[in-house]
Amino acid sequence: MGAAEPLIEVKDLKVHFHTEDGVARAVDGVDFAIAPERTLGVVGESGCGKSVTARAVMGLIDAPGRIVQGEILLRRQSQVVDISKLDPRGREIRGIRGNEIAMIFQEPMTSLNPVFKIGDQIVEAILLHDRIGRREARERAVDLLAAVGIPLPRQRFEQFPHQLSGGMRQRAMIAMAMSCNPRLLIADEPTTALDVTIQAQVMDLMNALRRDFNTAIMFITHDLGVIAGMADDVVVMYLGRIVESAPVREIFHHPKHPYTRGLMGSIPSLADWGARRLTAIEGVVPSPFAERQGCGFAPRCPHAMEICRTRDPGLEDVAPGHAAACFLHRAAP
Amino acid sequence: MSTEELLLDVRALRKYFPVRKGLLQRTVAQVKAVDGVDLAVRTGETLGLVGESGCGKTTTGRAILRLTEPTSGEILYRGRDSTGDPDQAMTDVVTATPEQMKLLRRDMQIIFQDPYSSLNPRMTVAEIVAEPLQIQGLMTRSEREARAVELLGAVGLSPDHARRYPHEFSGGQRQRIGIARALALRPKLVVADEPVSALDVSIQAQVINLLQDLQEQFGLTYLFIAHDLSVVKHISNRVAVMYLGKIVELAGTRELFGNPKHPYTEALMSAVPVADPDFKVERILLEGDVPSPVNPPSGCHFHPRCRYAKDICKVEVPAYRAVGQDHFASCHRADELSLYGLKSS
Amino acid sequence: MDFFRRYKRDKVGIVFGALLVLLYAVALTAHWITPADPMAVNLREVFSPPSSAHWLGTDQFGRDVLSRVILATQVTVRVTSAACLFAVLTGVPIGMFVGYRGGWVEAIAMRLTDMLLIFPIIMLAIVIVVVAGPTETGVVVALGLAQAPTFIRIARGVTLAAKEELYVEAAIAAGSGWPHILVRHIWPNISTPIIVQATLTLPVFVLNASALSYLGLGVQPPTPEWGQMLNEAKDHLITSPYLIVGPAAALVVFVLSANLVGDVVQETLNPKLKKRK
Amino acid sequence: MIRLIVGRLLFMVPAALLIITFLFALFHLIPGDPAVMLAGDNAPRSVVDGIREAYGFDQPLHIQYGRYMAKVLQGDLGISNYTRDPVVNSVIPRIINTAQLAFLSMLFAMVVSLLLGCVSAMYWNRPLDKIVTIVSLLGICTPVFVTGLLAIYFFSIYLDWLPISGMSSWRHFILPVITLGAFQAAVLTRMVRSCMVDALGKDYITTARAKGAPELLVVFKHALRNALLPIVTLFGLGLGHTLGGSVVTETIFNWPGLGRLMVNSILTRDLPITQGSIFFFAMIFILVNLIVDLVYAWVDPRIRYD
Repeated sequence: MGAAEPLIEVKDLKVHFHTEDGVARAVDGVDFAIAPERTLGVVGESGCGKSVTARAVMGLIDAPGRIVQGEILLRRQSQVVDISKLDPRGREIRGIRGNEIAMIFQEPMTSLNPVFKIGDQIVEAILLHDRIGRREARERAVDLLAAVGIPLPRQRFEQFPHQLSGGMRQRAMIAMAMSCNPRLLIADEPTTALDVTIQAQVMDLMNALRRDFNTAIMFITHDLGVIAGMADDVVVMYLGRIVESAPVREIFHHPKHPYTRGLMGSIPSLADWGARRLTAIEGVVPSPFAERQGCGFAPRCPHAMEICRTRDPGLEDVAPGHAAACFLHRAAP
Repeated sequence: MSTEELLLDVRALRKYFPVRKGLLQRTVAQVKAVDGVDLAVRTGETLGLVGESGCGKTTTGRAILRLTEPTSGEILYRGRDSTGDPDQAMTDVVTATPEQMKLLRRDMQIIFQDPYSSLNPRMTVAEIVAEPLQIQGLMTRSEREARAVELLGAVGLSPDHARRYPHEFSGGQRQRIGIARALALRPKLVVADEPVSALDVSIQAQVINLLQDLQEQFGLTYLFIAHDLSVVKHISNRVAVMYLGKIVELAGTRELFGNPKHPYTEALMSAVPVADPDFKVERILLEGDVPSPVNPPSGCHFHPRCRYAKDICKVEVPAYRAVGQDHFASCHRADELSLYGLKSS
Repeated sequence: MDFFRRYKRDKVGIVFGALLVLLYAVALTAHWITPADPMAVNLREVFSPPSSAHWLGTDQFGRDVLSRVILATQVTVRVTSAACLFAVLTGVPIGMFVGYRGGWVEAIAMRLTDMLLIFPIIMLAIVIVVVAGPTETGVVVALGLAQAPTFIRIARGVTLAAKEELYVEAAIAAGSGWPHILVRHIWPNISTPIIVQATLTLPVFVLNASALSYLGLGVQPPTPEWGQMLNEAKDHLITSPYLIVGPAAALVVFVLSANLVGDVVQETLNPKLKKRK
Repeated sequence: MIRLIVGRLLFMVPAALLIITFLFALFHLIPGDPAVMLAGDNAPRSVVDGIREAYGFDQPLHIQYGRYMAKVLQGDLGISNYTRDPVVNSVIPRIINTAQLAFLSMLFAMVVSLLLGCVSAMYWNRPLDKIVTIVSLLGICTPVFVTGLLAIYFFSIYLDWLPISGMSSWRHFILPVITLGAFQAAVLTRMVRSCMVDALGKDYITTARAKGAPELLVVFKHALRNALLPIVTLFGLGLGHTLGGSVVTETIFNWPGLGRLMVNSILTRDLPITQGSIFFFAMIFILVNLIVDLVYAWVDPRIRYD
């Protein structure tokens, strides 16, 4: 995908949750790579494993979850680190978190610590990674608040999260995430909790930051519209696996996997004038505890064939830079 | 528009929530959730009511069904009068006696947003669906059960689901159960309060299609409340846009989206992300946040965020008036502005 | 029945549940299983240390301590069950009414309840004993009333939450009146938290009942009660320390079992809590 | 913030009036002639009549109430049936003794529970956490009078290290303080742990970890600072319960405090002393509650800055 030297490369990642009810295969064999300065959109419905994948890249998988297989390779100038092998509480991963890879979350209401001032939370993020004085860090924090479009940054610095609106809090979160110039920003549904006019503001801001900071972004969302407006490349996830991956234009204009097509047919679009009927995907998402047999989408797929129920299609190229996990697009096996 | 086709005529509806404090529960402020809404719903149509969180759209829906007591205004419903005759006269829901109200409720039902809290976890699906009939004292027990099974079929569930409990169902299936319950009394008007926004994308489409099918099958009229402009555009015949407790614009769907007359509508449309990387719209970014409904701005509530605002907008409340064929808006400059709409292809 | 199936998954719950059942069985059959008459004074056999004849020894009146501990189990079970029932029967209706009524009635009632809740149970109980008198009935009334605010709070909370449920709203939208809603939707919701709270409060009742008796404000001699037995044993601590073993062990085991069973019942009825524990 | 303080202080007035009303009601709630109760069972007829006159027990209720209220507001809670001293004189010194015991115990309980609770939450579901959980469970299941008796037997009788009763030197403090404090520590450890586990599950903790904050900073800055909000309330309640527990502890160790005074007065039917101790206990609880509310408001920026 894109440039030759990816910034981060995830190989055959599996994250399982061992619970009383069984083993939930939240992420069940995922491969993707993000090149520097590119934005990868990860799209899928709830429970598809997109957020867990993001947390795995941050090294933030907590019990009862566990990375059971795979590699998460972060490429630096001279060496490559496998994040999946680091101690999740250790020094090395802490040097990466917030510094090389930063993250913002869905709920701006609960992601900021309610008892500390906005500014102090950003200063903390800076001082954790940069050996600079407190005063200098303060100045940088104020600059960051201004950079993310928060009016009166010096006053906002002194305020507590509850004194800011949802959109402002998400801006503050972004300022905090950008504070150490990360090479990769993971955005986990950052606009989902926001109203549509505020969502537009935040998307606009993120697009601007992407240009100014040259940061690669892993943008997770369930909203195809947001993906279309943000991403360079797109992966579509279903039941813990990637079912399709391609550059953004390619995937929207030539979707190959029946699930991707189903998703696109499911959403009404403002651009659409005909009173067409939505092409809903039948059935429900299967339980993540169930043992997988063949293609995970086969039970809901209108094109499912015999082979789909018995064999796993695996993600294979269907066009240059465009891969799909579907037997429909293969020469007869 | 001729009055015969009106099913519901809401006039100057207001709902203020008092903010109380202290032991004596003194009222210290008013949240003006709904602040003078005029809305007419025609028989057989789907009227979309769209707006951002806190604009009062849900309260409007709940006040129409008197799930919350309106502070003032009229809600005229064409239906039975107190004697139960299908009279042509309009009954005011707001002043209806409890007996009248109980009869009116047979005609007006609601579908909720949250498919989890809307079903009592301790009742079977059949009990849930038949509960409105039981409350209204209609039919015998076995007839009610038969009706429940029939309704489950109509919403795409199977009869053997009837004896199960809600927790055995997924969000989409639960929403179907809620829809079946709403239809149990064979209502004419259904207020659908964000019926798909808690659901996954692929399930949303199932429920939207189902709602459309049921409308045809049962001759329903929908007041469809949502924050998602695309969904509203898809399902509605006419659309009303709400901002800070007031309707700022109302028109037929094509007219509203193709030829908006209120700057807020324009901004809202341009903010919606479209699932097409080549679909370029002129982005009109609204500045700032929605002001508090406790203390709304003077004049036109929208003026602090409006890029077309002039001095008059700060002082004078714009009238909600006809600005075109079956097109209403409350903007001082509605006639002079040429706003950006979606081109119809 | 689902309850027992899930309860059985918890080993701690099984062991201490069995222990609690055993203690209740002892309480119910106390009159038949005491090895000696717990009231029989025998001045020739005072302060005899534990022996095969008197497993836990005899007290200052030569009474068999084991028999008294067994009878005290019955007294404790009787007193605490009655007090618990008393608290539920006074607290729950008030809480439900206040929660359903709302407005200033609720505001004032909850202010009063909050005020009572800042006083420790034992204090409220002592004050009520001043009025009700230091008798078994007095203890029941005192502990029941002192614990009632807790149940008022919970019943009101659940009623308020149930009022907000959308399925209640759906019932209103269908034309339902309050009787239907109370019976059909609110009552079923209230029973579980009340059962949970009652099980969780049981050990508190036991501790406070014995504390009152220890202070001499509860069950009066010669009726045996663990706290009261310990109070008497204290005077002979230097010469006959074994006197405290029986009542102390019985008390601690009872409270421990009740506590653990309460925890497991709560988790079983409310599985979400398990994850946090 | 100042409005809050004033508001809470004003709240004490109706609370105090309510308590005085209750004390007045005691005269008529307790079976028997209130004048005899005040005078004591063996008082001569003339004394009883004098009291009946002074309190107006032969007058209508509202006049009795008015007189009693006036007396209490002037600081007159009556005189003891036995010592014939004004109640206030015998109660005030006892308050100080009780306060010493309660505050030292609470201090002990606070330190222990904060430490154990945090550590336990940090090592959630691991062996250390399980040990702490079991020990604290045993602690809350062992009433103060059992711990107290065991401690007296072991430390005072068997080892002969510490005095059994009284409060004449610092060595007298050790057993009562630890007996009372240990029970509270056990109760509070469980609660602190659950508050901390709660706080550690919040989104802002993930944010802190995502910043690259080390675990100690996450636990002791981000989580503890938030958990402190419920913990302040718990400690306030804990202080109340410690005062309640002091009644029993004082009886065990013959501590000359308010609790023992109250219990003895009930046992000896010395009503004025009972009323006096109830009154002062109640005022202490309300005061403690007030302080807790203020500390809470001070700790929570959402209250402080609104």
